Amino acid sequence: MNFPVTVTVTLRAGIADPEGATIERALPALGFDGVTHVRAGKSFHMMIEASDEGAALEKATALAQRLLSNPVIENATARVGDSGWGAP
Amino acid sequence: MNFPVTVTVTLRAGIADPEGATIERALPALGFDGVTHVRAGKSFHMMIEASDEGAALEKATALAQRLLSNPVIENATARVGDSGWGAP
Amino acid sequence: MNSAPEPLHRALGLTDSELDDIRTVLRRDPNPLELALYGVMWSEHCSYKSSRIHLKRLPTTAAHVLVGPGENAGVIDAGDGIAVAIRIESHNHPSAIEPYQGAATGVGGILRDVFTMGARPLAVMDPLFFGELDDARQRWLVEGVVSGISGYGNSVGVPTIGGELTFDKCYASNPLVNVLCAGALPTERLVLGVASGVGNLAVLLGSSTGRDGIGGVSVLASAGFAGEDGAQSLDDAKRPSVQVGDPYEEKRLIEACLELLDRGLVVGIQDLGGAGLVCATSETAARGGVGMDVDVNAVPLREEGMQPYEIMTSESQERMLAIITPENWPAVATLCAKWEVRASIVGHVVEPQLDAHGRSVGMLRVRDGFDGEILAEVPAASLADEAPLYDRPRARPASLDAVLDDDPTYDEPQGVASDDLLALLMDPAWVYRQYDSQLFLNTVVGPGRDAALLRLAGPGLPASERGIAISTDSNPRWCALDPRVGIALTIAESVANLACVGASAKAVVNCLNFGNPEHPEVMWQLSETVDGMSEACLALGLPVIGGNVSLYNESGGSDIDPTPVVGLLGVVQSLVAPPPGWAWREGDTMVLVGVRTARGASPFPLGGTRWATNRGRRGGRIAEFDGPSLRATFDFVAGEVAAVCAGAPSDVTAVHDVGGGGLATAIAEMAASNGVGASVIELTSHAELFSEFPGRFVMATNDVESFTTRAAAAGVDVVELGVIGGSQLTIGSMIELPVERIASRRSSALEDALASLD
Amino acid sequence: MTKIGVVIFPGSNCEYDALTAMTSLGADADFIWHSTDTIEGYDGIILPGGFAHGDYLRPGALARFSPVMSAIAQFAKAGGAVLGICNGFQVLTEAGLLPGALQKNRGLTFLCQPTTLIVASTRSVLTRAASKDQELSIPINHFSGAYTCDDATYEQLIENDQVVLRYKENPNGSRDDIAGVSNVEGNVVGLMPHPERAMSTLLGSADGRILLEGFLRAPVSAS
Ligand SMILES: Nc1ncnc2c1ncn2[C@@H]1O[C@H](COP(=O)(O)OP(=O)(O)O)[C@@H](O)[C@H]1O
Ligand SMILES: [Mg+2]
Repeated sequence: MNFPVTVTVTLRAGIADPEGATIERALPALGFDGVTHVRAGKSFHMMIEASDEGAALEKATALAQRLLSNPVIENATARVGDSGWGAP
Repeated sequence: MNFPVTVTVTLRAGIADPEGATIERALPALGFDGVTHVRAGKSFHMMIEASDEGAALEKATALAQRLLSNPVIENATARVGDSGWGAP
Repeated sequence: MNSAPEPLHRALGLTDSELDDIRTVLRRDPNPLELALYGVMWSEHCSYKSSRIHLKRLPTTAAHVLVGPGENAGVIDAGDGIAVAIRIESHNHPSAIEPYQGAATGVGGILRDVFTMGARPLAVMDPLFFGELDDARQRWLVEGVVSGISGYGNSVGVPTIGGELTFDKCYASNPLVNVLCAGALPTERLVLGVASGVGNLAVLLGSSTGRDGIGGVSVLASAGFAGEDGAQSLDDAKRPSVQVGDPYEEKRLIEACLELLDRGLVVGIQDLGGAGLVCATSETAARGGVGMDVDVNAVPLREEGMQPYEIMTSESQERMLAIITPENWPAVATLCAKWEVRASIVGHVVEPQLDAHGRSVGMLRVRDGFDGEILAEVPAASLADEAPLYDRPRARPASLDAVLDDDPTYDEPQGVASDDLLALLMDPAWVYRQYDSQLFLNTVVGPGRDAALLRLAGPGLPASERGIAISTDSNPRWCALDPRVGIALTIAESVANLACVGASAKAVVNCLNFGNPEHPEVMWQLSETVDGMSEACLALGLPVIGGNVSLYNESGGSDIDPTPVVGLLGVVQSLVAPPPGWAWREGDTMVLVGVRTARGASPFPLGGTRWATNRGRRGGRIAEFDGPSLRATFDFVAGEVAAVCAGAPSDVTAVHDVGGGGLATAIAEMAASNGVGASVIELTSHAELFSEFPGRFVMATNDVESFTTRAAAAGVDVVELGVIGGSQLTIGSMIELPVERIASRRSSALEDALASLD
Repeated sequence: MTKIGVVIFPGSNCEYDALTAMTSLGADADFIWHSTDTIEGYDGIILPGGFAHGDYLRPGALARFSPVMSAIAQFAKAGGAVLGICNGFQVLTEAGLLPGALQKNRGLTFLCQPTTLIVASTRSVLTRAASKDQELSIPINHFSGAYTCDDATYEQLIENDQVVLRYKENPNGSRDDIAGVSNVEGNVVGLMPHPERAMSTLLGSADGRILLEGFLRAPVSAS
């Protein structure tokens, strides 16, 4: 079976996030007030072949941690489901 | 009140995704089989001040579409919640 | 949507008379697929149907020209067994809606034009034009375009060594993104995009094909030509025709193609650009006088359910078409596999047919399987070369005389010259810092000076001590006032830039960015531009070896100012030491070299200058083009600098041409470059400070007597301007500024403007 | 003659420049394709700049899985001299052969410009011919060049004298102005600036020679 999987990669706490900071600085000038703690990350979506949801999640987690993120600076979490991606 | 919001920016259907395609091509050599339709996108997390959840979502959606994406090639969706980001 | 359905040919951009022409060629009605092929190939973009009759007037030959206009890139013999290929193109419309990808795919496209010729791309330049930066959308465009060029060019591994950066309100809705590429090859490896040899194979290399850039022809989907799955929805028709670039694919494609050429495995090769597969197959077949069968099923696709018209016209990036003999296929396949480049046989070269008059005609046949049904069958040359040519009406703008008479040269009072000078200074470093300008270890003079100067060296080239210099230039302010003289002076300025690094000009490429050709004023501008370019090239002994035309740069009925951009290529015979550059030394003498006064209405015309534009004055007259005196000056300066590059002893210690912003700006830029000031004689007026007519140079020498003697022998005027030294820049009683203030204003101007908040 | 191998990943683009620089110093240098899984007969290995695998995902993220990387890890373990320049540095950190990571520049733009470096340590194979605190003019050319590591790693770096080069003026937000680091033994070095672009005054600077000449010297076994 094929399961849709979404992986989110975020910077570890304490690692500087210049992209998030730059967006946050630009917001008031564009008319967006009251937006704070902006952080930038990456998102991946894929279809994973596995016997069941649990196996798909396991495979996705391994992939997220071994390849899709650099543990020195990033965290990665995998979830089965679309999370805003829509169908492939 | 402050609401945690997650924005996911993805390429629109039919738009070429060289990053996703390159990752997908590399996977078998790394020992990951059965992974297809890999697509790469961006994810942002922020705290939004608003009177209620609906207002927060509205603000986030406007921000996602006006600033965080170019609607000509990208879709942006906003959700209230952490979606893998953890606490700020 | 409710009105009577538009006939299909019109929806595809073909006029009724063009449909008649197609019927005459085919001797029958075209089917919808055939109409789609003509629709894209006979578009203005692919066929140059409005400009071609004018472009014919350009001088294109010289002994060193190996390939002139008409091929993918022009090529000159640069000596020592090395040929240089060069080409410029626009990517204006795509960049206006998706600046990053628009600019990125512009770079990708121009590189393919150059390595198609067998040349390794060695340099990119990017002339850019935007609206004023006080508008947030313009800042978004600038940041997107620059990061697109940076993102693609740096990754693909070709240095970007210069360009142009112009802000003017006429570009607010029509930003211009032009890209130039130059490459080099061993002269004997030159290849052309020709299919020959019946039985040979057409191999598609590179990316898979998606529905990228199908824009115009997507009407076929809604016109009920969706085949079985009539499910092609409106959504598809509205699909953005945005292409995404993949520099990683292009890098592998370059290496694979150059290796194929090195090993002699291809007969001909052609890039897939605008109009995709139909363009590449019909052009190669037409050039070879042969036919070509294309199997649409053999084309690797990225998306499901693609229709033949989509496969044939898709503008998916990073693809090439190689013509090879069947015996070489295994070797080609192995080589491509090594570079991880996909290779598929999509076409067969076939015998031309005899038409009703007994003439041999190569047919392009689109088939459903090589032995399958013929979906389209048209003469290849009718697509590639036989689009109708139009001599569209031309008219000099009625308002032009009034504009010319509104001359700022005589404005009074004129304000504080020091403030005017500061307002003219802007270092584009924020742009070119984002570009890898040094790859291949060739860059002797990078972006930010007059012309870029490279060692003529690269992987696979014979050893040489030579250098090449490239400069891109444009002056829409001049061209708006007088397109004919404006372009001539622009070329002069470009040759002056080359002279500053010791190079003599060898060839010109041009990109003609204009408004709507259906406006007679625009066609007049274009025609005048071609004449002015011809006159300047003849006077300066330069061939035009390539170009590109971008029309319909208009919005809301108003056209951009005529913006012809030229790229000049020059050669330095011996490059063992860097040219003097801008940085001068304490105690040296500053001289003005070249015509001190322009011929024409006023000795120092201010019409079309940046100084005048800064104060909202867009009228007036510009200088005249005086070929012989310009040529003498350029030869003299280039010779003086070339001596330095060759390592000969010289008293010349600095050089810079007088360009945008005039004499005062040139002097200020030199002072700012190393923080050393100068004291300059009294200049008489704002006009003398800020007039821009080219053919003048600010130079520094440590032996003014000897320098003046040499100049006199060459028949070139020299005026002593003053003495170099100190931390102030003083120009008579008009300008008095600390050099530090000049330098900081110049270096921060662009970033300040980009950071401004509405 | 010293034999140097320059690794090519698909997407590398400074390989010719690295090769040219090494041969101009008298080395016998050739290319090693990334799918090679053994390296023999080399005195030193260079991972050049560029965009291996397009820098997709993260710079170096895909390249570290190339077969050649296990061979390089063994070569390094045996004391072989390994130098990663720019993208090569990024690959070495992703592969765990050097500590830390390279993040996007502070200003979020690519930067190609001259920089002044200060030699912080001379016990690496790259800096052994330089003197401590010597200033070198060497250009940078990168988007992700801000060196990052956690505090524990940073303390280790300092304690073991692993910071080999610092920027005089920090261009990219690098932690502690770090431009280059080595492993504990000093035989594996990575730096973001491009010494191979600073081989001749015709091109602006010849200071890169000081570093690359040092690298060419027969490998010393670091203490
Ligand atoms: N878009 C750009 N990309 C790269 N370099 C640029 C760009 N715009 C300007 N430059 C560089 O800045 C310098 C100044 O350009 P310009 O003002 O056009 O000079 P000039 O007036 O002498 O022609 C040139 O070296 C040019 O190559
Ligand atoms: Mg110029």
